[in-house]
Amino acid sequence: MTDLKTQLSEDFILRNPLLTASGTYGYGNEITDLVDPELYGGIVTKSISLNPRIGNPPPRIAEVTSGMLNSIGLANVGVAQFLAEKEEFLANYRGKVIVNVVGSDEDEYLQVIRKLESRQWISAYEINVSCPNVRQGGIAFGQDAQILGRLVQKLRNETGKFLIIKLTPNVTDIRIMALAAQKNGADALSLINTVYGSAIDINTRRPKISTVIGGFSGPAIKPIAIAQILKTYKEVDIPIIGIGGISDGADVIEFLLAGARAVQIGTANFYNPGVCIEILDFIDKYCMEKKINCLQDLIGQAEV
Amino acid sequence: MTDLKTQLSEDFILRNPLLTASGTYGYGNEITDLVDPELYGGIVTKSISLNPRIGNPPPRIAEVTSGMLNSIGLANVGVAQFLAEKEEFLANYRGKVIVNVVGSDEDEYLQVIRKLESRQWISAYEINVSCPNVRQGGIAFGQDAQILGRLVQKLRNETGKFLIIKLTPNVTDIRIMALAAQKNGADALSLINTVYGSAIDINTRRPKISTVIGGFSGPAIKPIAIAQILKTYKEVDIPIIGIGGISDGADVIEFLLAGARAVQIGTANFYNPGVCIEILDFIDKYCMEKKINCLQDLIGQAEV
Amino acid sequence: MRYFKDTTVLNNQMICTDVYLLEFAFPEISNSVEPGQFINIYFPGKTQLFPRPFSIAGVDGEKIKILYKKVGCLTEIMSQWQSGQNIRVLGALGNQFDIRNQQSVLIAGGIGLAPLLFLNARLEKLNYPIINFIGALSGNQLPLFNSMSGKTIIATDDGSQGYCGNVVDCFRQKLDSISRPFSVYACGPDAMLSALWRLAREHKFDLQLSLEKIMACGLGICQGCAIPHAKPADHPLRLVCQDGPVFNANELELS
Amino acid sequence: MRYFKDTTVLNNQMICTDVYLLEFAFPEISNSVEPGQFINIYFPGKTQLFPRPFSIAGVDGEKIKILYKKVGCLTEIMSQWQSGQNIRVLGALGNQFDIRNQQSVLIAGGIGLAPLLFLNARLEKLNYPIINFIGALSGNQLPLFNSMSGKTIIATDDGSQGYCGNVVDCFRQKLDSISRPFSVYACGPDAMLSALWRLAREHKFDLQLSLEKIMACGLGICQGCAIPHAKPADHPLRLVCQDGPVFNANELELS
Ligand SMILES: Cc1cc2nc3c(=O)[nH]c(=O)nc-3n(C[C@H](O)[C@H](O)[C@H](O)COP(=O)(O)OP(=O)(O)OC[C@H]3O[C@@H](n4cnc5c(N)ncnc54)[C@H](O)[C@@H]3O)c2cc1C
Ligand SMILES: Cc1cc2nc3c(=O)[nH]c(=O)nc-3n(C[C@H](O)[C@H](O)[C@H](O)COP(=O)(O)OP(=O)(O)OC[C@H]3O[C@@H](n4cnc5c(N)ncnc54)[C@H](O)[C@@H]3O)c2cc1C
Ligand SMILES: Cc1cc2nc3c(=O)[nH]c(=O)nc-3n(C[C@H](O)[C@H](O)[C@H](O)COP(=O)(O)O)c2cc1C
Ligand SMILES: Cc1cc2nc3c(=O)[nH]c(=O)nc-3n(C[C@H](O)[C@H](O)[C@H](O)COP(=O)(O)O)c2cc1C
Ligand code: FES
Ligand code: FES
Repeated sequence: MTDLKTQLSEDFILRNPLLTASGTYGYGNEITDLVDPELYGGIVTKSISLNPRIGNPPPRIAEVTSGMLNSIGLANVGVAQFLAEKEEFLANYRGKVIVNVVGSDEDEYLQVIRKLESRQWISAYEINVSCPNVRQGGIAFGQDAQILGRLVQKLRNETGKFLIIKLTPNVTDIRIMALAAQKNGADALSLINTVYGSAIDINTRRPKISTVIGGFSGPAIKPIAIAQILKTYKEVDIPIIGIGGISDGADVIEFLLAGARAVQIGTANFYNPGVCIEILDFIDKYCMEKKINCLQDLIGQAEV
Repeated sequence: MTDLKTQLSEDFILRNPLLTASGTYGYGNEITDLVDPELYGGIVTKSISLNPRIGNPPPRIAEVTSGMLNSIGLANVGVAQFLAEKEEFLANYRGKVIVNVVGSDEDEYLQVIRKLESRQWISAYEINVSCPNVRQGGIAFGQDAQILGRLVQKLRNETGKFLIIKLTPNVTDIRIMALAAQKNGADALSLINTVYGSAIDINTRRPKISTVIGGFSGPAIKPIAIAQILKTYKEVDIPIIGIGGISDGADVIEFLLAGARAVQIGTANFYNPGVCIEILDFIDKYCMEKKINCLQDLIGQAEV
Repeated sequence: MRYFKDTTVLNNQMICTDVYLLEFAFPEISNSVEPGQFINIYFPGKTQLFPRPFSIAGVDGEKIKILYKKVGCLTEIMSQWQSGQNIRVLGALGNQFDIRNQQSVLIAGGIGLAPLLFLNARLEKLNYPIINFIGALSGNQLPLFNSMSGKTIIATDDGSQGYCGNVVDCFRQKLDSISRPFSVYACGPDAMLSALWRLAREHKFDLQLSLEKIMACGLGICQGCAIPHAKPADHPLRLVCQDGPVFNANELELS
Repeated sequence: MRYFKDTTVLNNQMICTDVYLLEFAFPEISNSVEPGQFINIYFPGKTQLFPRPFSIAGVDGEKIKILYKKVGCLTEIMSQWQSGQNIRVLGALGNQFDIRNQQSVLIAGGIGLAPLLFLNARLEKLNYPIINFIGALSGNQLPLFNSMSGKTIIATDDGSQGYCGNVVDCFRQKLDSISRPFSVYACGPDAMLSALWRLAREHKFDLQLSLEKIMACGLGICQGCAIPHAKPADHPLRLVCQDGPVFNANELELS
């Protein structure tokens, strides 16, 4: 068996590079009857906000060629209920627990983190900066380097935990965002979040999701994710967690070669509940065949 | 038969909304034995530069899930040879001839246009602004509103022909680019050009195209195109030509509903040489069934 | 319990135009599934990603039966399956009809018949009368209804069999003649369910509806199948795949 | 002339492990195609977009024959085709081997045999000797070679039949014993073609190579299959689908 451990920092070591992507695996304990969550290196929770959010009206998902659109709208139970209901399960989880945090202004992010900070079972925060910033006229935190930098700095002052910033691909140059996050103290970057997408039903003339434009995910976006990771990997010193369209073990290897130290499985959890075990199998066979002893020999090793 | 005419300006009327997308149909006369170019409303040529360009080294195409990557690198014969070899065919073409123009600096664009301006058979220029601007440190013209605005202004001063600006989706907010083009005199907008994408071969560890990151096209990018068009349509007064992932008649209707007055067929020309005739068939049946007499009743009619 | 497994098609036959009956072994659940529950079918390939949900139309020993209509790309592929075809399924999913100890009225619109076939077979074991209202476009679009217990009333849009018109109108006309108390269990197109929902409010009868919504997971993890609850203060959000697909009419707001 | 048409599979049979012979009617081109030319096969579905190019391995009346190897997703699908299957094809594409009036040496590596089978059949009609060098991984990977005219020499990587080693080495060893002048026509993996190219430069023999490159269109419109020309000043860029797939060794730079 290949050693699948992957080190993102001195203290932050995953037993394997597979994480669940936020919003695609609930809070971690919803499908334990079907998939053993211990197969994953860690769980990234759904985005948690200060207060409960209902999310957007239906329809909020649609299938498109090799992908899906969603406008779930960060529906979640809010930080208090999250702790009340999920702490027991997550505190006993043996992989890493990464809580994804979202807010409509800086203050909301900080308040959520303050409520979580004392919990030892939380290893890291992943900050979702794709949410429109209400104080800044709706520009997402992740689309303006200055706004992003300031948010990261404030979060950094607030926490000693491993701090991951999850970037949106919907920008002219993701490297500028990546550098702003790094400069202000981020420990790692997750990329990518969903791509802006839309679809219209030609019979009803209605948009297929109620918000008209939503988040596009699934195999179709993989080339976009790989491009963004390759670009960013050359510019930053902090580790990258790769996300976007992963559906099998070959995809995971591709992300590692592009420079990701860990990856997240999103939409694939929906269309293949067996995806995690299949990926682990594939990686094992691939590494045996190629005589690769540890993931380090793959990460960033694309000959670009 | 439904009237398929579509009017982009008082003088610029297409007999039907289907155009070939630049770089996916040669200069128009390469496959006349297989596809009657008169089926199209017009032909958009390959990007023409001042001097011939060889393009990038191989490999320069790769298949990805529901799409392709290309790094052709604007290979073309240059404006002089273009006129020498293609004028006869294009001057006799009964649809609209739209010449796509590219340059590495403002001057190159202007020079190409000066060489074309006297030709009556050219109805319009489509300006490809996705090329890195050598004078501005490689930022593409289409990624900076000021640089774009100035280019459009200069082009506008140079030509009385219909001036179409083809926008790249690889920006934070395409509306800002669209408005810059409109303000400086563009007659129409084409969107979208290809999306940044990349893929790595997990056996050779080599990128699947030589430039590592290339242009991503095909059905996978359709939701991105629709989202960008919906956004832009609300902001601008000039017509939009929709491009991105069209593979059948239903896709064309979707683009029209989103706000496109015409569309371009790109990658589909490769994987289905019968695409144009199939689309025309579909539109006819769809319009009959829905009792739609003219395309005007579809354009921008999505209930968003 | 939910199981994700590979199994093989035992039988897949056309019942009437575009409607097929699929049977496969799924012993892990065949003894415990309840009417109203559904299963997901998973497809290889990356073009259409979502698994497709289908109501359980019946069980027979270790076998699960699905009655499905060819409406799009993946049901088209299903219609071509031969015995022996490997398939991936997950189930049982969702809640179930809440079977009441009183007279039952089953109202099916089109392929909405599927879960009601299974329900009918269960109700047979109770000793209360059953009335089945079966709506279809046409008389040749009535699969398997003759195996149902109780009294069956047919309504067809084209009048080629039974009542001429939609099944809700047909039911409405008989409504006064049905002795109370009774419970209505219904499944069918949205418009039919809305019409019934309004009728139930007006005529105050007990109504359970099996809903359909596009699902990405069927497991309660994507939140994609959410619908608003009639009393949002109590239940801000209900998931059709998990809290449903069967809802009591008073949980819903379908006007 | 090029034709894009729907036709049906007449025959599709396994010849040896993973290698299949496909036959379909294509009367528009069957009389005019030349060895070296290829056809595109188009597939429905949107996951893998590019049509797949295959050399013409032979003609028989109105029929075109394709010899193909199962290497990936779409050749896997092809291998399951039954007689009667509808398929979309486009051809004939590309240039042809330039048949010289002298002794011919055909060198095939693996499935590179396909165009050489057709060439061999044509050369048979000329009155010059033919020598066929056929390379394969193993003796059970040698499809249809026994139908070839002339003298045939086998080379297998595992030594299970004929010369043990690669087919270029095998040819090199016989090179001096082949009476000059002769022309070599070759098709096979890139490494084999490069080795032959170097050999031709060293030993000065006439060599034509049939190349493979990923193609998006096969029609000369995408510019995706471009390769550099040995003399870039004359021909900055050659398209394998249009200027090839057959190139004279001195047009190429394969070192
Ligand atoms: C709980 C539930 C139970 C169902 N039971 C049955 C049944 O017993 N028999 C039957 O014939 N049909 C049933 N359906 C509907 C069935 O799932 C769709 O007909 C099927 O998914 C269509 O797939 P397609 O690829 O052929 O069609 P497509 O062309 O993809 O879509 C056609 C229509 O099918 C529906 N649909 C598509 N994908 C999904 C999805 N992932 N989830 C839900 N609906 C979708 C949409 O309304 C869509 O407009 C049920 C749906 C649900 C939600
Ligand atoms: C001019 C020409 C003639 C050919 N003749 C034959 C032949 O006679 N018999 C035969 O078995 N094979 C032939 N090939 C190769 C054949 O096209 C590939 O094996 C086939 O496309 C693989 O498709 P796939 O989906 O099964 O494999 P995939 O899994 O998609 O790819 C496997 C490999 O096939 C090649 N390939 C894939 N797509 C293309 C494409 N669009 N164009 C070219 N190559 C591709 C690539 O090298 C790729 O790595 C020829 C190729 C060319 C260019
Ligand atoms: C239904 C759905 C819900 C999502 N919810 C969240 C979320 O709450 N927070 C977040 O940061 N990302 C969210 N995402 C984005 C994913 O975490 C991931 O970045 C994206 O889907 C790309 O990965 P994939 O292609 O593997 O799905 C969501 C994605 C989907 C499909
Ligand atoms: C092989 C290839 C070459 C292209 N060359 C050009 C070009 O020269 N100029 C240009 O403006 N766009 C070029 N494009 C972009 C297309 O015109 C179109 O904008 C893009 O492919 C999206 O449409 P599609 O998904 O229908 O292909 C090219 C695209 C492809 C696939
Ligand atoms: S379908 Fe995913 S939560 Fe219901
Ligand atoms: S494959 Fe398109 S030009 Fe050769």
